[in-house]
Amino acid sequence: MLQVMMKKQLADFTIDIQFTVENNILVLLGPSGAGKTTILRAIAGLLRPDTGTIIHNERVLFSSTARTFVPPQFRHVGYMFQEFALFPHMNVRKNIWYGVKQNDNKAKELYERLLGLLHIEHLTTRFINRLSGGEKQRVALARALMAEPAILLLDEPLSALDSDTRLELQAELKKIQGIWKIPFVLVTHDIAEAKALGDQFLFLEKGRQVARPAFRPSEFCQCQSIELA
Amino acid sequence: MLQVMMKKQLADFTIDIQFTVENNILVLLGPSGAGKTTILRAIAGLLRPDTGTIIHNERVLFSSTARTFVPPQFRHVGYMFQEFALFPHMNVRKNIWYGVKQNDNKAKELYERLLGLLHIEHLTTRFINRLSGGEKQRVALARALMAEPAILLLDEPLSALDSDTRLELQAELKKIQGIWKIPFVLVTHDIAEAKALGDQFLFLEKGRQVARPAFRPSEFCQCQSIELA
Amino acid sequence: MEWQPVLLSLKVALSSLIFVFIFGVAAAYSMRSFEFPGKSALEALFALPLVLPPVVTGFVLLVLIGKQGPIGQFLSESLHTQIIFTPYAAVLAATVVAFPLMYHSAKAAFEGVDSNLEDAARTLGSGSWRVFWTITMPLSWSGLVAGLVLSFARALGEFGATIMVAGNIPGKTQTIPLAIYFAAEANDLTLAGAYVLMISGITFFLIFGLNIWSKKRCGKSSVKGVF
Amino acid sequence: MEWQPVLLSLKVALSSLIFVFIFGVAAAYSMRSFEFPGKSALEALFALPLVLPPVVTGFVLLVLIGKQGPIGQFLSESLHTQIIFTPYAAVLAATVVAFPLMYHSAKAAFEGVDSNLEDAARTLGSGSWRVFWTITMPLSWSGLVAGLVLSFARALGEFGATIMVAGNIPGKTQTIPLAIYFAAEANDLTLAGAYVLMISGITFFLIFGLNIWSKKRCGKSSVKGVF
Amino acid sequence: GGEKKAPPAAQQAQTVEINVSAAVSLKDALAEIQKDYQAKNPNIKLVYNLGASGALQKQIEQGAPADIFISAAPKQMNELEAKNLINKGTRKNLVENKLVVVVPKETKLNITKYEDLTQDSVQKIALGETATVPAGQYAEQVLQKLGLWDKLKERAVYAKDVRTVLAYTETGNVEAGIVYKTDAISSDKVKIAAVAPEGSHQPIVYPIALTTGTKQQEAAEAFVEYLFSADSKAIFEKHGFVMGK
Ligand SMILES: Nc1ncnc2c1ncn2[C@@H]1O[C@H](COP(=O)(O)OP(=O)(O)OP(=O)(O)O)[C@@H](O)[C@H]1O
Ligand SMILES: Nc1ncnc2c1ncn2[C@@H]1O[C@H](COP(=O)(O)OP(=O)(O)OP(=O)(O)O)[C@@H](O)[C@H]1O
Ligand SMILES: [Mg+2]
Ligand SMILES: [Mg+2]
Repeated sequence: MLQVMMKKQLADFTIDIQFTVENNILVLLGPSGAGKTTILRAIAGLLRPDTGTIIHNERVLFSSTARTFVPPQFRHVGYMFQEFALFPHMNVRKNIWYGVKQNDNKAKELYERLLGLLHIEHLTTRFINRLSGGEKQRVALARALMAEPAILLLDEPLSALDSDTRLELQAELKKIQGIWKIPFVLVTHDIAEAKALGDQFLFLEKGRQVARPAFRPSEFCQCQSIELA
Repeated sequence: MLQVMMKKQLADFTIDIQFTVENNILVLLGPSGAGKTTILRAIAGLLRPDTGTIIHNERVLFSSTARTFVPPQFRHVGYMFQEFALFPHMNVRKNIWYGVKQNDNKAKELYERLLGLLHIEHLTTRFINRLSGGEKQRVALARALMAEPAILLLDEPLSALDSDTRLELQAELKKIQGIWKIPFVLVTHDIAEAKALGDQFLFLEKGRQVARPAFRPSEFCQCQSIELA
Repeated sequence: MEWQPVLLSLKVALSSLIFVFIFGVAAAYSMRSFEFPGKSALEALFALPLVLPPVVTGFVLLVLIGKQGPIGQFLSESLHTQIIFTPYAAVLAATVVAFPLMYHSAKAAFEGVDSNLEDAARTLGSGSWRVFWTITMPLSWSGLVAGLVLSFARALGEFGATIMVAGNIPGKTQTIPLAIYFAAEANDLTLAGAYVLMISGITFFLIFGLNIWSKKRCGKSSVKGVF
Repeated sequence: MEWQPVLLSLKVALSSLIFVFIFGVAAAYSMRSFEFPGKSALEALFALPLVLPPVVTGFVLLVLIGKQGPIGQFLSESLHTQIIFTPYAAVLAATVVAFPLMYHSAKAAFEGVDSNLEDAARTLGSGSWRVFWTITMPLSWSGLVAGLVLSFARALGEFGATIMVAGNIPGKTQTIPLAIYFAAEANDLTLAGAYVLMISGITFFLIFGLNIWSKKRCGKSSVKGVF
Repeated sequence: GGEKKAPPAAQQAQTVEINVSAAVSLKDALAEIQKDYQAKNPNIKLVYNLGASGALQKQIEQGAPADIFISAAPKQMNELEAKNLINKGTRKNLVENKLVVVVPKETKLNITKYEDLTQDSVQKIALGETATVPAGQYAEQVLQKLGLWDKLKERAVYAKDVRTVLAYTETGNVEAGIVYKTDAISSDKVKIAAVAPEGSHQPIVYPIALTTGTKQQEAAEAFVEYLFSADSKAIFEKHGFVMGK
């Protein structure tokens, strides 16, 4: 269980949010610039909220009153960056293994499984600058999963993938969550994806939770009668 | 009109493609790693095909037989990179203006219009590293449009945007194409977007055109009954 | 203590800095863009002034720009002038010894520039020249500044080669290091100390100024964000 | 020509390179991570050995490690040893003069590292130490190599400070630059020339080797792709 | 000084090292003498530290190990004496040198005496820095004595050491230079055009003395004595020096 309560002053507005994620999937939704990435960074320990607390299974990761700040490397957070942040001086294999603590059989199995799942078996010796955008995204996802985290943060993890792969991976993520039973926080702009993955939803606008999003019906209707010329 | 005929050996397969874009919008579709970005780079002049020709309105941009290679700066191509490639040492305003040749009233009007359209008025003096992912994408789009190109290449231009903004911008892109009447080549993974924007479609798989994509019906069905908890 | 060596030193160091910057950056940029046989040899040649004792560099320059040297003869025949034993020779000496510092710093800096950004600039209509000035240079700025600091310091402190080709003509070619050397040799340690303080002061001033300036710059565009 | 100065020079330059690398990188990295009053002053101090004539640096070192100097006294009292007029003094001198080159190169190199990648490594469980070794260092490699080249060249060519603290004792503390000086002073220009060729040869060898090595490395992970 | 004597037993068994700090211009002569002397005294090891006299002086002032100091001019020796760092009683003049005018070997100018330097065709003359380089000081004395100083001052290029004067002359960048005879002999790209008249300058002497810090008093004295022997004299004279009185 992850409890987040934080305030953080940004350039244009203040993030002021409070939520609890049970051991399931929370989907963060909201327009571009609403503060989604900022919230993930705060949970990962890459930035300090101005005030608030972040608690994971009774362990205080951050508390402004108790002056607690657990540095990122001790938080056991798997964080997939929106812009991947893959290590350009390592090949795909090394990138994926970077966060693994114990190089045991279990890790090897997981590695093989992820390679297959993400269709990146043929890329293991490639360097990052020679991957396509979607390939990078899948490698970044593999890296975050391989660390076997206690909390998983995914910032638009499937945005650069074609719909087939996307659907496949949505199912896989759901399955993995079912096995690991840890809190996932996931950002996406795709309503269908949110629907498919989310157990809880949090709509964000200018740093604050909004009760119900003002979705325009248009986007849902359009899909119905797809027929490509 | 843009005519492309090219072969290029890649790590895992060879791109072998041939297509013509009238002054309208061609949508490139295909799984991750199919060669979409590579094709755009070839049109922009950032890589040389092994063989083939690229011709724009009778002007030969590339020809392997005639040994013609027009360098990118003379191609008048507006290219929005998949990973943005915004200049980190300039603010948003400078980035957007970078490709403008004539700083006249027309340019100023277009600039103001794009700022409004893309909702980035408040960001003009921000540096790139202080933008959110979607903000970067919108700035990159503005930069490519501001250059008033003769060909526009957009590599997943709206992938990081929320659906509202996305729909709005799809309409705007369509409108702009209608005014400029130049060839657009657009990459997207979103079928609805392809449908909304495309005049022509090209399905790519491992570097080759495939007649008809094997779309799974699932993705279209799902949208119909959206109801978020 | 006299002010003349201080002024002369500053003049010489700054003038040579201009040349060092131009040649160092140009050389590093060309070496980045072109592959040719003998490239490594040329690179090694560029490092030589650093490894050779300055007196040897000075001697080589003396032979080149001296009365009978190829450059010296060219100058005296075509321009009826000579630079040996003049402050110009001091500028030349400082330029040659500081060059490797700028070259290697600039080379490393250019290597770090993301070529995607240069590509992006090219698609936006910039020719190589504009790409260089607006993208490559600013993005390698911290490396170039390091090169400039090192070069300036080296030029300011240059002694061995300078004294060889510029001579030590008080009031005409005596720079601070020469003044220090002669004061020390004459056992006037107070005077030598004064000049040492002077030259250290200039260095402090330079680095302070640079730090303040680059902090201002970073305030605007810090690569690390503010969080 | 004798081989002893060549061997000694290599030994001294390589040993000092180790110290220069450790101290230079450590200093640059700490300066990057911490803000404190007097930081600019410390930075300026780090540039001083470059700007001061080596003889002055040598004199300062002489005073420090001489019999009456604080370091000299400490060494003779606690360890019953002295480093003045020994090859260790030459290593010390080379380290001090080459340090600024490494420091400034490393500093610029570290500034160029994308802090997002360091953040990513941290979320993957790496402590500062591992982040430094696996991310920061490799990513600033080209700048660090430039610093190493410059430092090695400078250490190899070091003369003024060395002769002051290590003396010029043939067979014991005579490095190549000292041998050059010594041969030139004795008017044996052939011998001096031979040593100059020798030291140039070492430089060529170094830069050649480095280029070949880094080409191999780039073949694997070129930042520019192959297209 | 309160020097500690090494235990006698150790002294006999071990070879004795004598540290000699000497002006670099004595290099060749001292190297030959070293060979002879060590052959004759196998338990003695001579360690030379060769450098500019001023640098050697500073090293001795800072307590660098040296048993014997040979300076290229009295000045450095005087200063050490004033600081009580050399043993006054042991100070002697080892060798003498002469001051000569050198010209490039292929020169077209006709210079045979110091006065010829005033010819208009002599545009530049190299000499050592008059305040610091002994050869420069002596050159100034000679020129003043001969009444040429005021005329030649304008043409002077001051070098930081004699080697540089030679380099300027060898490369033809000056028409003439003033150096020691021993230096002139060792270079084959210059020739001696004139020798300073007897008495036109103070004698150019190389003083020698034991330092007060020496721990090898006896061995060092024995070596100094050998330097004044006929064997050594022959070697010094071969290299252009004149033996002191
Ligand atoms: N710089 C490079 N060097 C070598 N191979 C590369 C390079 N960039 C991409 N590739 C390979 O070329 C193929 C096509 O890549 P491309 O970037 O064109 O794919 P894409 O269709 O744009 O995919 P995505 O939707 O994931 O962006 C892929 O197999 C990829 O691994
Ligand atoms: N490094 C930074 N420094 C200052 N402000 C920033 C920085 N990064 C983002 N911001 C601002 O903070 C706000 C929230 O940014 P954040 O990255 O959290 O948005 P987001 O919800 O992830 O948006 P997107 O969907 O576009 O990625 C935005 O207004 C943005 O401009
Ligand atoms: Mg974001
Ligand atoms: Mg792509």
